[in-house]
Amino acid sequence: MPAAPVSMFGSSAKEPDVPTRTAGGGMPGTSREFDSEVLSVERIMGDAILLTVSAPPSVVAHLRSGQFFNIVTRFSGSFDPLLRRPYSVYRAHVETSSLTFLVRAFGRGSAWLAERVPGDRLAMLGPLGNSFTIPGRAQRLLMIAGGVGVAPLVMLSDDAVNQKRDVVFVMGAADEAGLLVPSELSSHIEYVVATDDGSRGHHGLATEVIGDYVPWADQIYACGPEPMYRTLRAVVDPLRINRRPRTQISVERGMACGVGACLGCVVETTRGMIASCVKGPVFDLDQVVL
Amino acid sequence: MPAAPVSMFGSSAKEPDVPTRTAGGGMPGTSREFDSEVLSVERIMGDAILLTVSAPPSVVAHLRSGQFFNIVTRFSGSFDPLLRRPYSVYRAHVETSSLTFLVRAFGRGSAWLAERVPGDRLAMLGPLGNSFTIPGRAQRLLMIAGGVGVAPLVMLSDDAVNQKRDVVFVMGAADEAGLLVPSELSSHIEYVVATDDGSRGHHGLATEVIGDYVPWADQIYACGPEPMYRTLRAVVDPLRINRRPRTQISVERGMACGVGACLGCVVETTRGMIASCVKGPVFDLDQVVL
Amino acid sequence: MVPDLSVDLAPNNPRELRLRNPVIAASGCFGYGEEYAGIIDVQRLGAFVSKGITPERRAGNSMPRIVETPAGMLNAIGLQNPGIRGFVKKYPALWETWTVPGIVNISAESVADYANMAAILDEQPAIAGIEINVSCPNVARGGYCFGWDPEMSAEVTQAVRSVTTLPLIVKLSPGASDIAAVARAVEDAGADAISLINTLVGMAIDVRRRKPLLANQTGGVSGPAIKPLAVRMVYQVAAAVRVPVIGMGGIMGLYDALEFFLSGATAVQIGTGIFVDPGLPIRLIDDLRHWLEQEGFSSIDQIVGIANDGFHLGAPHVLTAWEAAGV
Amino acid sequence: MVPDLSVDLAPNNPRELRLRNPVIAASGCFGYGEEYAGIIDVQRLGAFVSKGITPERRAGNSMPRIVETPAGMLNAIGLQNPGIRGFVKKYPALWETWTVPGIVNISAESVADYANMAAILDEQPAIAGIEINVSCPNVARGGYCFGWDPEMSAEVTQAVRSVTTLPLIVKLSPGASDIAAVARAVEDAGADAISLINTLVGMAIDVRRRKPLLANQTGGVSGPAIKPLAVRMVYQVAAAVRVPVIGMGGIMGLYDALEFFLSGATAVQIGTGIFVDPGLPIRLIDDLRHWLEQEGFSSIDQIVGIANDGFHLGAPHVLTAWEAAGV
Ligand SMILES: Cc1cc2nc3c(=O)[nH]c(=O)nc-3n(C[C@H](O)[C@H](O)[C@H](O)COP(=O)(O)OP(=O)(O)OC[C@H]3O[C@@H](n4cnc5c(N)ncnc54)[C@H](O)[C@@H]3O)c2cc1C
Ligand SMILES: Cc1cc2nc3c(=O)[nH]c(=O)nc-3n(C[C@H](O)[C@H](O)[C@H](O)COP(=O)(O)OP(=O)(O)OC[C@H]3O[C@@H](n4cnc5c(N)ncnc54)[C@H](O)[C@@H]3O)c2cc1C
Ligand SMILES: Cc1cc2nc3c(=O)[nH]c(=O)nc-3n(C[C@H](O)[C@H](O)[C@H](O)COP(=O)(O)O)c2cc1C
Ligand SMILES: Cc1cc2nc3c(=O)[nH]c(=O)nc-3n(C[C@H](O)[C@H](O)[C@H](O)COP(=O)(O)O)c2cc1C
Ligand code: FES
Ligand code: FES
Repeated sequence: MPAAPVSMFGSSAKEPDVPTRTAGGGMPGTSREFDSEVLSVERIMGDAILLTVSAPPSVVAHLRSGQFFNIVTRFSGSFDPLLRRPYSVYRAHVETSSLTFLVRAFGRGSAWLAERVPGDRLAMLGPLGNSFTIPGRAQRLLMIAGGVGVAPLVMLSDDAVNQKRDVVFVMGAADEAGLLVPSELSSHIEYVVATDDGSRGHHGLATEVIGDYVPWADQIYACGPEPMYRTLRAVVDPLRINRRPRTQISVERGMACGVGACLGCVVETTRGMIASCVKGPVFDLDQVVL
Repeated sequence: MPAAPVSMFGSSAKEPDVPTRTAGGGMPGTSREFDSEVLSVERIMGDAILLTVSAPPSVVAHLRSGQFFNIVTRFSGSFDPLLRRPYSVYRAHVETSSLTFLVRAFGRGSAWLAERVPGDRLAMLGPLGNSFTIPGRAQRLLMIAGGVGVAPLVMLSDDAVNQKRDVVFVMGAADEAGLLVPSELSSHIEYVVATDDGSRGHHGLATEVIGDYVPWADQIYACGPEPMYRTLRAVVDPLRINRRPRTQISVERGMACGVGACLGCVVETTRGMIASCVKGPVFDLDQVVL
Repeated sequence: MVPDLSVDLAPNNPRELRLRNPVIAASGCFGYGEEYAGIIDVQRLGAFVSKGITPERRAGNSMPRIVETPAGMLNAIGLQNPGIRGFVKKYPALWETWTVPGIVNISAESVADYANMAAILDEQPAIAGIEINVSCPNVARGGYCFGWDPEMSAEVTQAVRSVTTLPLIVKLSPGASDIAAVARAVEDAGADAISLINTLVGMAIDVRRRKPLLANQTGGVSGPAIKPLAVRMVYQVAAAVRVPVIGMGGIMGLYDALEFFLSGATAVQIGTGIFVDPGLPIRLIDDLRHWLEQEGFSSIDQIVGIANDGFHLGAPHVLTAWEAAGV
Repeated sequence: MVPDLSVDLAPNNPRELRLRNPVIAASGCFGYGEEYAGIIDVQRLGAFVSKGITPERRAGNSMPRIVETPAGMLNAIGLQNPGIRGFVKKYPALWETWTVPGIVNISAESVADYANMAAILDEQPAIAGIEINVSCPNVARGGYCFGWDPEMSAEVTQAVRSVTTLPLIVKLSPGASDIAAVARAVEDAGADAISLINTLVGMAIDVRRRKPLLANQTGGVSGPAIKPLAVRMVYQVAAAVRVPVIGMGGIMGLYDALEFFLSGATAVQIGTGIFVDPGLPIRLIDDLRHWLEQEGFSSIDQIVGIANDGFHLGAPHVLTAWEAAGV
């Protein structure tokens, strides 16, 4: 029934009389804030999804692997969960002006994303952060992915193959279902897998199978949980000669702003406390205090 | 990428390790709390929807017009908007064990409801409240609806027709689009309409066309915004003889609990401050201090 | 082995306040125990606390009395209640037929009134304990809230203590700048347990009508929005006193409740969460037992305060930075 | 006629603090003004406030520094900043090239340190004003927060006032039991304006690791969750002082901002809202102008405080009930 003139819900209401945009929507064109449309949602890696959304051509064209977007993960009439969630780009599609993210449905924000259907709108902020770099003289690239950490490395491996580099791609997951299907990677890539339960590939951690590849590699890339980086360091360091190969890692920090303003996402480095949303998320493993 | 072992979002997270139910879901069977499934969503009256949901047969069978349900209007991973919203039953369907609500998409909760699609789950609490009553000797019933206030009167009018009473149903809305289409009412009912802009029926308020029907009526029912009740009283009172006919109204109050525990929804009556969720929402107009 | 959920909220009191489990329905959110009877199994609760009772009966505030706020709500019910005499006429006899302990929450504007109510309750059957709500204006001190001041809170506690042997819980106001000082004061004055937090004073403006939304201007904020404040105060108070602490503020599920237990609460109360999700308190009892079992604990006592290693008094933007390499 | 959005935040100060519009980016949420440069048109803001500056440079707290809470967040950045000397080396020169006024937020642990910083700032170009953050522990008083006490807050204000003619905003701590008393004290001590609220001290427990989630144990709660508390305090303070009041706490859109203006704020600050929705402050300027026009106001001044007819000090469960027929 129609509200009494004095209604209880006034203060938390969205303003109905004034033209508004989606919560988190920005001025189109003037900024890295934009609204995008969900184009497809596909199950992958067990409990994860590949979420493909529209994006302005200028955004898609200049994107680099390792960059991420901060996405509003709630209904526009709600303020909870409040903060945007960062997601690395899994693939950028210039032809369709769209981006794909790999999202593991875990907590509140990712579960909300996993419920999206084509046609839904998402409020995006990005691209944010620095990116992986492929040094000119690095021909042999070793990539190590832990779980959904695989996301930015997929885009990086595409780039590497386009640049005719040799790629060995090692992925670890809890079980076979959690692995990326090989068809998602270029056929030019050597794909090595490890599972905690031994259901496919090496029975154990991804870091246990890389020993043979480290001396081969000119450059190492890794993305996964923080303990993986500590293990990685322990495995790689004794095999290095003149501190080569070097390792680029993408760190995960809780974020509020994504633009260097709040200093909530810092990483302790040899040069001090650095905002991972601007000077990261990609760091050289040698420079990070873990 | 997988969370670092120390992740920022822990405290507001749903507990992942323990079997949980939807926020607001209750023990099935033991209570008036139940989860229902959205069966259909249909546009009606311009910006409103008819939302049909499943309900236990025992609930549907004993439902009376004027009763309402408190519905959780948010994603289960969110605490905002926090409170359940009350919605009157528009129709109960014993054959399909389902209920229909008429929801005007206005603020945060109703907008969320309006976005539901078949298959979605809703957390319900109800039936709550008292109901309209049709006195045994009341043959001629006058019903007056303002906007979505039409909801409980539709169910009441169905009952009245089943009991072979004569019904005049007056509805007011802002414009023609906001009126209930006549096919939603039994063909045995005389349906009179008024619109603020004159686009259909009387040009003005519903209360302006009831003068002729008041002396005819044995009992009056009304549901609409609070100012309508004040006008109604002013129109009806001078036409009454021996304080007949009497008027039953359904009041709208902000609610927290819906069961008489918080005393947030009281109505000032001649007998004191009464919880409208238990002793209402239906009151005799003579007993309410407006 | 099934973990033991029982707790004693008044270990220093011979009359005891033993609960079968540490889940309590909070004052003002559970009526007098009968309102939720048709909806949940009230007898399974650890205990429930009555709506706040006052010396005289009260009609409460004008409407509107509640407003929704982000992840929370504001209420200004104004203590609508039948008064202490109306209360004792009806409820002790009813509660006597129940197995769940009923605790009476009392509010007053003077020390004498608190004591008078407690004296009346002391003689009643079936009253498991008294919870003193000190979030009330002290008329003798110009309306300054009892609960904001250690001495005034202690004075009320002592006065009540002197007239009853019933288990005595003092419910603190989050408006106190130094809530640990208030807690220590009421502990010294004879409180058997301390509960917190009551609601925080808030306001919402109706932009269309250009005045406060609540008829009473201000109201009390409750619900998930206040949880981080409540957890901090429970942690802080638990580090400061030896009597049992009962935590509340925004509990909506197992993990919320665990935050309070780990911070040092021996039991929890649920208020707003019951409105939103009536099944919550009963489900929480089961979930707690399940979680303790899964984590290898044999009783709830074993987790009380295990995340608490002392509280560092400090404002939000404290200058206690860990100095690293530079900026 | 296009409504006039300009405001003067220091009407008693010859140096003035005139803003083209009353929308200000809050301290700690906007870096030093350059961080959002590529994202929004920073120069359109009424003003911005710098991250809190301290006497010495600070590396801030260990991680984690932020946690999400229901409709809010907790932060314990620990004032990571280059120190007053590092600040003046870089930012005044940069700000001089901008049209948007920059206000410097300062934090310290002693009265002398506050004054020393203010004296340094007084000589800098392109500094529109100073905002004193009194939500800091006073080491001379055992870490008790400056902002919880009227006298200590006044002492800081007076010390700063005596060394600078710059417009002076004192930013109050919501931890004060009687925030109006603090407001009156700093007004008397020479504050040109008062801003509020800073964050409230909160905590979250990591249930899996069984300790506080933030490395710093406690943090400051901000965002929509605290809005009802902020609106109440702004209403209360605006009723108590004559200097301009700058309101903040959970502003996420036009109606939230209007709640503060109608309560008595001459300007508003936005903190957490910028993180979540960077376009918000600029959109708010447009939405405010549009709303004023639509409602027939010719300037923002006309709505300041129109919902405020005096504040009634009281706790949430006050005994001011309107006595009706009975219960
Ligand atoms: C730069 C950057 C890039 C990122 N890229 C991706 C990406 O490509 N794909 C992706 O799925 N995520 C990515 N993340 C993580 C993502 O931002 C979210 O943190 C994640 O989706 C969980 O958010 P939530 O809201 O679902 O969980 P919350 O509700 O915030 O967390 C709930 C609980 O789950 C725990 N938790 C959260 N995530 C995990 C997890 N994965 N494993 C185990 N426990 C967890 C938390 O500790 C918390 O206790 C990235 C993070 C950063 C900083
Ligand atoms: C017993 C009872 C039965 C009810 N039955 C129905 C029903 O059958 N159908 C139905 O649609 N609603 C019904 N309501 C109202 C319903 O509970 C909600 O209040 C309504 O849907 C608005 O909630 P919201 O979350 O969308 O708006 P909120 O976000 O809570 O409110 C937003 C703003 O809109 C205003 N507002 C809210 N609703 C209206 C309105 N209808 N007209 C003008 N302004 C409004 C409020 O004052 C507020 O300022 C009933 C209420 C009660 C107490
Ligand atoms: C509608 C309502 C009424 C309340 N009435 C009382 C009361 O009478 N006495 C009291 O001590 N606390 C009262 N409270 C406070 C609650 O008991 C509890 O302390 C507070 O709401 C925080 O817990 P929550 O977030 O779980 O609701 C009331 C709270 C609400 C929401
Ligand atoms: C990450 C963060 C850092 C902050 N740093 C400061 C600070 O250095 N000085 C200060 O006075 N206030 C600081 N604040 C408080 C804000 O300026 C503001 O008072 C508070 O967040 C409430 O507003 P909001 O809800 O809009 O965020 C900070 C807030 C946040 C969220
Ligand atoms: S997320 Fe704010 S500085 Fe990185
Ligand atoms: S809604 Fe709580 S008493 Fe009616």
